[in-house]
Amino acid sequence: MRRKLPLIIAFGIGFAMLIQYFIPHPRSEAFYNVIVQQWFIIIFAFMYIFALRSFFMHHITKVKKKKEGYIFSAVAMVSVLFMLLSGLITSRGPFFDSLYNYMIAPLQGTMFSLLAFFIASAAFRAFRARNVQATLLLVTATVVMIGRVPIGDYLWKGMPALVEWVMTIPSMAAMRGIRIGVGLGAVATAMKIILGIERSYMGGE
Amino acid sequence: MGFWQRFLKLDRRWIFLGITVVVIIPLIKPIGLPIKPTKPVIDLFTYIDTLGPESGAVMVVTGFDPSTMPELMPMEQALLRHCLVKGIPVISLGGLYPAYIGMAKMAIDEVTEEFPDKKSGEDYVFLGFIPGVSAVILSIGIDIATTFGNDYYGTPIDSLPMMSSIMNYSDISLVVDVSGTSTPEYWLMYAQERYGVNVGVACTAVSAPAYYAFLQSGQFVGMLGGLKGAAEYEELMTRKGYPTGRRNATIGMDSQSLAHLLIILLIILGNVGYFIVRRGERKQGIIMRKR
Amino acid sequence: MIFLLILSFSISAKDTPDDAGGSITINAYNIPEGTQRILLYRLAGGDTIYEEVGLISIFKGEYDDASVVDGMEYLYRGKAITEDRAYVAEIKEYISSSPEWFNKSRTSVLLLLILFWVVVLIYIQLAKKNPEGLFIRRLPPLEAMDEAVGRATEMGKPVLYVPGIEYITDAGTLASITILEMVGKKVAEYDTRIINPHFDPIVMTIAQETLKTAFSEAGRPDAFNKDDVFYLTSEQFGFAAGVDGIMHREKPGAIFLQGYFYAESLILAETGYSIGAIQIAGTNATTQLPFFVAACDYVLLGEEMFAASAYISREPRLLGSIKGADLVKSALLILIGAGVIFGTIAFIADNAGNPTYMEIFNKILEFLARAAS
Amino acid sequence: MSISTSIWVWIAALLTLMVYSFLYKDNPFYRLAEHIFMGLSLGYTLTILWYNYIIPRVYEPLFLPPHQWSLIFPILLGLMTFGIFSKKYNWLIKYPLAFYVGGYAGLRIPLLLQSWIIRQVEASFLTPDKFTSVYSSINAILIFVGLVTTLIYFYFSKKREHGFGAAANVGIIFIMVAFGAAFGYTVMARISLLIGRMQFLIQEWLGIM
Repeated sequence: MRRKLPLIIAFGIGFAMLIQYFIPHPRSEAFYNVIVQQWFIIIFAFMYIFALRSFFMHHITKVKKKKEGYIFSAVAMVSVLFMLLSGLITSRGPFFDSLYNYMIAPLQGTMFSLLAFFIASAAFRAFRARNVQATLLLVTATVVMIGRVPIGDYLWKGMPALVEWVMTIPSMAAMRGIRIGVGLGAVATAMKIILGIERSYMGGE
Repeated sequence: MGFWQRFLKLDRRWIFLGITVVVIIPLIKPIGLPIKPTKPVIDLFTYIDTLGPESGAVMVVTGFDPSTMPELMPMEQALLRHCLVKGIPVISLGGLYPAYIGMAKMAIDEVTEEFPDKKSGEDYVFLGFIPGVSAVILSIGIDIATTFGNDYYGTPIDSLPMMSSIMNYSDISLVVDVSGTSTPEYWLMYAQERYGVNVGVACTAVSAPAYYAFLQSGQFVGMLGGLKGAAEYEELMTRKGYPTGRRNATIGMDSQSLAHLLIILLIILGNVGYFIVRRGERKQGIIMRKR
Repeated sequence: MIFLLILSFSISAKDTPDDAGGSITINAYNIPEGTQRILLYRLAGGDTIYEEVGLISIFKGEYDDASVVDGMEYLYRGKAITEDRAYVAEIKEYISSSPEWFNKSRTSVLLLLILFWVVVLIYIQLAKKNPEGLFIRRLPPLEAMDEAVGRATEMGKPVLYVPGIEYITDAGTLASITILEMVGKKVAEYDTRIINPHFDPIVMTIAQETLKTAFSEAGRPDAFNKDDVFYLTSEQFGFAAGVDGIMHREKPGAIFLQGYFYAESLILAETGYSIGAIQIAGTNATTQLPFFVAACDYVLLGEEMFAASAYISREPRLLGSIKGADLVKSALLILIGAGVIFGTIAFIADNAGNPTYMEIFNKILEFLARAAS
Repeated sequence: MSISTSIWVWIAALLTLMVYSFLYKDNPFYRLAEHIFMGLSLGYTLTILWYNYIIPRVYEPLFLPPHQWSLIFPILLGLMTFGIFSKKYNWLIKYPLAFYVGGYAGLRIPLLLQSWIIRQVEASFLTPDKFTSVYSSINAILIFVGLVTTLIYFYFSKKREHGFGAAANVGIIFIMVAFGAAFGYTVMARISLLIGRMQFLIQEWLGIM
């Protein structure tokens, strides 16, 4: 019985949320709001206790055992408390905003900007005409790159139009096909959860 | 042959150095390469250009944070300048998520500095953030005043002269979502399909391919894609003699052009080297193992 | 004498369809030339004076009166005001609003849902009867899993498994959990270490349970080290920075990037390449597929991830659901194909002056499009 | 040449350089920036969780009048997650997981069907307006062929022989063109991120331009 009950819950709540979509009645709206805005969020919030536990356990063991690089674990833990306390004490006041604008935002922006370097090195390394598929990848990418910058217009007046065509016709058709496929796969997975066929999310046994 | 083999094994840090140099030089000494606007940008520009003080408001929605600011801030400012110079009543919505309000404020403050005669509440209205995402989009369709209550500065909306003739989407002729995320699809689903309001999108270059489908099916009135879209809009504004501020997007375009050329050059040289090395190996009978 | 039928300004009222009640939709027809505003008045049953309700939009000629009470009866009067005079229109019978129990505009979604459900269930039953009959095409990335973990073991290096940065509610993350279970079993057999950093606490908790079961099923429950499945942070680039650091310090021989990724996909894949690891990626994030295809050795494209569990376990019910999804794909292909043929016939007929087919065709399109609102 | 005097700008600039040092090789400066970033972002997430979720959705409705006692049930379900701490009761966590994952599965199915499948199929219908000119007709047919062959490429349960195999090979051509196009199209976005950071360093920090 212990194994069956969670599956019945998954089927019950899953089916209810499924048919709710088709019922505009206020009671169905109310049911949706209660579940999404209360039940889901409370479970989500509880799970963060595990995030904290794993985060601190992971770094505390590193510090306690003086493992290589334990100072950085200490820095990570201090940073969490520093940000959290400054957020709670000043209830997200100007100091908290400065921490975000002048520490998190630049770190975020800089990590993101690493992609400018990595996209260049990936292009240099991966775009080799090994076979037909790789050649197609390489030729299309290069054509689109040339068409995207003003210099492309000098090589050939029709370059931007060609890029438009590549983006709106063949590329859009394939992306649409891939999206339909992914959509079907995602629906099949969701169905398997509700039917209890897909159970690995409950630890697999 | 030795050169090409070493070239194919080029340490990627040389590429990183190349990219850095190519991006920094134009920033210090702009080159000013010409720009040719494309159809999605012209469509959006022309649509706004046909509007006027009487033809319903334009709502500019901020949907980006510091990480996508370089591409999207120039777009939002160009759109705001276009509306203010044409006298089109513009509503700047501070975004559907809390993270965007800072960007919205920066955009409107910098642009309104260039238009000292334009007053908040008469020529433009700045609405702050309220939670609810799709619920917000839906309730704008019913009544803006009851949805937001006050504008960003705390003044009640129904006391703002501009808003007396603007109640909901039926009085808005265009919503432009300047977004680095998938919110434009919400505006299509909840605003355009539910209330029939025209929607334009200004997005990062990476989300533009996905929105071509909506552009092609006519759901979007027009689209600005990436920094090139912003530079094209700035170009169209200059051609019409409208003010364009520092034209950040155009300056960025010089760095973009050089960076793209460098990458294209690397790809071409990479393939030249690949063929030379492979022909050499085939002569000596060594098969290049595919790693 | 040509009788000039002047279509007079009129309005109609109806209970707003497919809604939660409390709303009546008013439509205005033949709006006179030069109308500046159309005022709408409402008379509640039993009252005597009309009260002003709002302005009917001139652009769309429609207004949703959302301030009505279900079951109450109302009369409406519209007044279109032009430069010189006002036109008045009224509705005769009383109208009241009520919530609906079924949203008719979403029938097409319901039909596709029922088709999908029935087909998948049928094939699952069929699969149980003769499991051998079900074929699944080769998926190179899954076959390379063995080679990847083997190579890592040879070099005495750990295996790194990154499950993407979406919540457990995303289909890609769920598929990643099933792939993690398979990789876990391989790692247990080869007695190698697996490092599993996480973005979301729920996915992390599930991964710990999944790997524990995988290790015990492979007969080595003691080899599983719970500390190797840990939480990093819930910020996209903080997570990428952390994983990049792990890559450089732990130097994994094989890296799995399976799940829903955003822009940080290439940061992980390029750093993974720079330390010389075999990389097997898989994502349902269509925008990130180009970067994985360019930077990784093997890639599961979109829905190929969902077929992974069926491919390895060969479990009849999973094979059945894959076959079911394929069949729905064929149904969609036939639908699109029929749509093309019927569309062209309607187009030719329309040109030849017989618009009936074209009307039916537009009705079908409208039926599909309505589901979106 | 007015170098910035704001301590905050200096902190941001130093953090930026520490992350960029990773491009040369992994080093203690990058590692420091990495761990600061992970810590701060977790602290930020927890603050948002506290102010946007726990206070408005749990604490206030429960402890402030009018008390919404019905919140006890989701909280009980949430408490069951603590079962994981004990060996004997670790199966308890299956209930909140089943509720959360099952609920979202049901919620996502119709949305997936609508926006990922029906909307895409509906847009692929060849409406007459697509046949206005020879150019648009060829394009309409190309889109149709691309869509059909891509779907065929993703068929799992059919051997790729003769006709079917040929269609799949055409499909992979469309797919590779789509990937190449998306890759090329995105280069600009990534470069502009670097331009943004360089502008910050050159203009705001060093004040050169």
